[in-house]
Amino acid sequence: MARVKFLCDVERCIDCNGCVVACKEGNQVPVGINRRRVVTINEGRPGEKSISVACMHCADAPCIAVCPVDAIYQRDDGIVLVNKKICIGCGYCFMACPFGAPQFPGDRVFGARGAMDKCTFCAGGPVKTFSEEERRLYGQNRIAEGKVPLCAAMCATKALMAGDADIIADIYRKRVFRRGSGAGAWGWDRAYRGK
Amino acid sequence: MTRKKLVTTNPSTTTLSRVTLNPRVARRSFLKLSAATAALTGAAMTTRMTRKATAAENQARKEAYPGSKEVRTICTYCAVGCGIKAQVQNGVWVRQEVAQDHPVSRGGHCCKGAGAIDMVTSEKRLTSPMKKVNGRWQKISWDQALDEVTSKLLAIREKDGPDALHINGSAKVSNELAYLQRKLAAFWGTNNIDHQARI
Amino acid sequence: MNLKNPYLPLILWLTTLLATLALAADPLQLTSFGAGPSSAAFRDFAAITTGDWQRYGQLFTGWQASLFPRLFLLVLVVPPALFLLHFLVIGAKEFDHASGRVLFFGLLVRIIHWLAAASFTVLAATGLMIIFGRHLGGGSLVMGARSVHLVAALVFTVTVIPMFLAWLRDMLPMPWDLAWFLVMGGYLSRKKKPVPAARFNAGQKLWFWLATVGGGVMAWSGYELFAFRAVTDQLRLMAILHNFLGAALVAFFIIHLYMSLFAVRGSLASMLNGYKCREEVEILHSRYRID
Amino acid sequence: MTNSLNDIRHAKSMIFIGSNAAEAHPVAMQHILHAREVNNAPLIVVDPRFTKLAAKATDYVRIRPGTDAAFMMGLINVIIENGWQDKEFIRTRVAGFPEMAAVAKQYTPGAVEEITGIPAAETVRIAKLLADNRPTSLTWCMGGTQHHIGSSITRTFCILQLVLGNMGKSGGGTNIFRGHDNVQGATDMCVLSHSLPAYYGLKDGSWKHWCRVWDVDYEWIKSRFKAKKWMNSKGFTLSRWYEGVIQEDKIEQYTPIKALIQWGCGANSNSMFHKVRKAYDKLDLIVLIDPFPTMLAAAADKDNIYLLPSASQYETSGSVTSTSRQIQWRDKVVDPVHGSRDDYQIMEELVKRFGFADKFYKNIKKTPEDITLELGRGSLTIGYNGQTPERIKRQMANWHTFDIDTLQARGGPCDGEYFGLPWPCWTEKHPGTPILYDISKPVAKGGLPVRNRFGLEHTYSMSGRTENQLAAKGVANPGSQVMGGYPEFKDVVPGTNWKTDLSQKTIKVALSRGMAPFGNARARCVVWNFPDQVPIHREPLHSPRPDLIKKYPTYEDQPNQYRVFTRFKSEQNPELVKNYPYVLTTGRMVEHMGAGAETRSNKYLAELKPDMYAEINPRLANDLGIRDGEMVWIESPEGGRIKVRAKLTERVDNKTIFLPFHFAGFFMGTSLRENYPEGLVPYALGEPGNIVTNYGYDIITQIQATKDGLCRVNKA
Repeated sequence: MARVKFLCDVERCIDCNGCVVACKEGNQVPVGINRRRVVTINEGRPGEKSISVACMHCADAPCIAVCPVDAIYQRDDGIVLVNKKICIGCGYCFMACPFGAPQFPGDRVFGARGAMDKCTFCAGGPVKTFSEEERRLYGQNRIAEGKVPLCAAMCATKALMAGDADIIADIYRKRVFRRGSGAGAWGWDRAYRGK
Repeated sequence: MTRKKLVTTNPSTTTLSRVTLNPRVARRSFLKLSAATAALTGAAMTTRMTRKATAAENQARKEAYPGSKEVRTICTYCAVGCGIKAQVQNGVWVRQEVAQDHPVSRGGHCCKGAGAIDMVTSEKRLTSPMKKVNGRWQKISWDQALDEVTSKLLAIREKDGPDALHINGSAKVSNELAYLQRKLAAFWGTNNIDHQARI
Repeated sequence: MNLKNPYLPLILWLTTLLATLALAADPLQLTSFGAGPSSAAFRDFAAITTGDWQRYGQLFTGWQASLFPRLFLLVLVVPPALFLLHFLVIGAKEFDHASGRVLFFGLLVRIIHWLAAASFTVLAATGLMIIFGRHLGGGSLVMGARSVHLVAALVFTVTVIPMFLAWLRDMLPMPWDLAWFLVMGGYLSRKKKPVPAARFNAGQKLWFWLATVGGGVMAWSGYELFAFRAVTDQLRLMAILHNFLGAALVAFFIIHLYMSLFAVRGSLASMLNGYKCREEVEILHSRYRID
Repeated sequence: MTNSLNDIRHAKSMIFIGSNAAEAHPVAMQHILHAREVNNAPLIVVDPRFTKLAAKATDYVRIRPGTDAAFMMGLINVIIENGWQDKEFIRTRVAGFPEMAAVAKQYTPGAVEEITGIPAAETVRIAKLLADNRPTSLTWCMGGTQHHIGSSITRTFCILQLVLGNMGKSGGGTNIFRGHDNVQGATDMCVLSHSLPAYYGLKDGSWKHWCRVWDVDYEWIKSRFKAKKWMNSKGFTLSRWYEGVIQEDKIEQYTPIKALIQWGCGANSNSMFHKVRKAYDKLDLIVLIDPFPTMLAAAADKDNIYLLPSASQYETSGSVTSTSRQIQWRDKVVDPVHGSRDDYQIMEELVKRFGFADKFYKNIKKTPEDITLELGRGSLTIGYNGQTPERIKRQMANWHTFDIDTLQARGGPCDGEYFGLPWPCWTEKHPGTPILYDISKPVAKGGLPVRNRFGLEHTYSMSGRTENQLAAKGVANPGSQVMGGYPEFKDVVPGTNWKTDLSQKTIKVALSRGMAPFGNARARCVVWNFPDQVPIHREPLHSPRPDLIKKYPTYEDQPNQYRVFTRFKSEQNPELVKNYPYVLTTGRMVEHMGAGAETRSNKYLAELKPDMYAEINPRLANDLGIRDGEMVWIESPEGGRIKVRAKLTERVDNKTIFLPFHFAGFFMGTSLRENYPEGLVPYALGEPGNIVTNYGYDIITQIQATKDGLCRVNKA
């Protein structure tokens, strides 16, 4: 079965942070938790490039492998989700993640970490779909509505794409061909490795 | 090692009805998703795919926010004029939806527009007319505020003439209100009116 | 209150073997980026987001995914099994209580010992709960264990310092410790033949150093993991350190338990009332000068 | 914009000068990057600062602030020298070309290098790039306008496009990206002190026209003014209204300003904001109408201020005009929240109490649709009459039927219409004009010639040459009954012309003849009623190059510019640079908007950019002993000083300091946190960059010169 992927086109990302706020506002993510963020290198110099990073929903996701309580799981369509009721906030997934995706609210006693929060691909979580609880714990469940994640949908320059891996790979390939130069999509070799 | 875990996905959650990780639900939504994705990119197939997705969307939207309606409006930040689809349930703006078929923005937003809903939900909005009394802000009623303001303005007009008033109008209101602002100055009897286009 | 460690080389060897296996089996292999102008930037992005993932992230992932749980399982299963064998074949050492009593542990030392022991037990138990959390279903139970682990760590860190100071002098390595190792502390025979040891034998010394210095390292790495402020690569190394050291500590903890509860009769009592029987001291701590 | 954002998709090259679209207009970038990728169009960015847009450019040119006119004239000169100009376009549709060329000749690449700092070879290379890749889309923003020669600079942009023949062409045009969401519409409605709505001006005829539209007696309106003189004279502007209060420069009005209504306008976007604050304290009455307590609420210290909470624009409806001249309907999402009232309600309450509600609302029963109709009825100059509320709303409901490349609806209820019915939209059947001055299409289908506004012929004082101002023979829109230039339509209904005929018969007759109501003329390179007939470079008022002031001096002082004495020559002091050695320029960041009252009150945006900063080149910082993140004092010649964090970056060169202007809540080192109403302090506070922006105003428009001031920097 086909799977979903994220793709961020480095030549198009303009560091406008639209994806970041789209995610936060749409899922009511608390301040301090960054499910998605934009990273810029060579700021203010020729060669300045930006990229929007969140959970890539890897094939063979390292976070799933290291989770000591099996709180993280992967759906058939490749979306990696965390069960916040099982997660113990140990932080191992963050250390395993090649993209720095897992986030932890410091809202427990002594400021200890609470359950992990990360990009859900706007697919909610393992509670009743569209329920108030789902919205509170995980945010929107747009996938169940047949919609793409907010970040990609609201990307100003269409740098960030989300959805069926084949389709977005196709679009990116066309762009690269038109430019006459380019490269593989950032993070894909690490996140998906041809899967 | 992850394959193994896929199978051992937490059993307690799969028993719930209508759960996202139910593979059946996931698969059904996936087909719709791929259509919506292509629409976002402005590729050649855009319009065709969008229409398909829109039909499916309308069906699904009812489920997420039952009884909600969609209002099409325009972002209030810059002059690009990005489209916004506002989802309104029982008179409350519950969600900012993506106007991916808007011909200029194609659903795109910068960080300001992506949080446009905050303009209405913000905790920092003024909630009542206020005036400053002895250096402190004091809440007053609308009637009191308007009465005091207008009588003071009329007194100034009487004493110093209409040009003793300056109006700084706005580039952030509708054409209609901007027009009324200019008209107000004309009816008041002054040309001392200007707005952000000057700076 | 004695210690034997024929299993140490075995554990080390197994560790290395498992680590090698885990890495070899790890599918998260390093792959190179494609060529082109964008790709030149890719490595820089990666460095900013997650540090040197290929070096430390991959290592951590591989070990955490397969090595550590197995290692801890090994630690929990193998030593007790061997001890069971030892208990059945050689049996416990018993000493003549009629030979008289020697005050071996002062009151303060005993209080400190038991505080440390209690907090350490909680640490080990909650630590193991986290490691094997999946079998407990995760959630609030294991999350609670994490909180208890934190509190116990604070108690342990406080008590381990006076313990270290109190026993430091007697725990310094001596030449005869080597001889003690050669005869395996005399535990492999039923004969009561004096073994070369003063107040503490070489095994006990090992345990002491591991528990105090190792405990300190555990506290430090644990704090880093709790604070979560260090760069990701450092966190990864801390987690690896915490796990390996944790496994070693648990292993020694089990040995310590066996020795004090089963292998040497009266050992537990001696830590409660402070007295050992004279014969035991003469045999197992032959170089200890009884005043 | 003469074209539209989507039309940039057809550009073969793009030049952005004084525009940072990646931060100020991020969504426009999808069309810009499309042109770059698909057309392989060079993206040239000319800016003093290596902006985020420059990061996406193919060619970046660093320019000294305020010297854009010199660079443009240099490009024009190179183009003409090499014969790259569009000769046919110039022959048929441009006026005053030889006079302009004679001036441009002085701007050799060498002279341009001396003024702008751009290497001579670079000027030649960019000129060649533009000549080889036509059409070029040219974009500017406030970086082009906020200078004392802003009006000249923008004219050089237009002339460049005329010379290259890029006007009236898809993929070409002068595309000013405008700032606020409805600044185009508010400008069209002339919330401006020098004109009545739709650029009718302030002459008697204009007043009479609008009185007819309003259906009020002209004499009554006249009686509202102190004297007729004040009716026809330009009022104070936003940039200098406070001088009407503090009178540091002499004012030309019978009374100082005593009261201020600040309605939907941030406070700290004025240059020399510390002087504006002085005015707040001297006013008898301040009425602030805004959804958020702006800097005005915090900066006004006296008991003379009222805050009226207006609803946001999502809680009311109306039409808005985007930068592409597209009129969209912004529908009401929810009722006004938090006890606020929408602007129409507030207006009605005010007008009622002022006692002229019956006259004011004579034609207006249904808000806002009747207002749309009334303003459309009167705004004939710019063709706002075809955009009825029904048509706009129908487009909103069917926006998916518009093609992304042409912006024309394909089928559906809006078939053939252009998105937003871009003005001029002459009739209720007209599809809108997507590209201004495009004569490849019939006028009724969205084509448009150049307006005949300045007579039929003119004798240039510069050369003594007389030139016909109408377009040449054979040049007109397809289907035009006159194939060539023709004057504007008048006396179709006797005594009126196309812009005063409220029956709109004149317009319909013109369209039926395939012609534009306003004639078919030439675009002027020489504006004989401006101080500089052909735009030239003049050194910024506060120039870092005293050696150039003599060669390129500023204008004479203006005793009565918008009712206030405005210094030019007397302000240009060559010694100033000794004490204020660094150039100060300001700009936007993507996370905040304007004066920032809205965005700094948004927790997510405040989280992204919580701090005010000054961008300083690491080389300069090292010379001054300033380290990254340290606090510095920035001081202006006018006595403004701000304490901000130093951000070391190579975005700016080592002679320039850059400040974002969105912050407020601090004032010259002290926090005004306590002055906000309780609980309404924005999440992000900072020093307003505009406290240190310098004196200086455009000679024509009085726009403030915030981009090329001087300052000094000290470690705090």
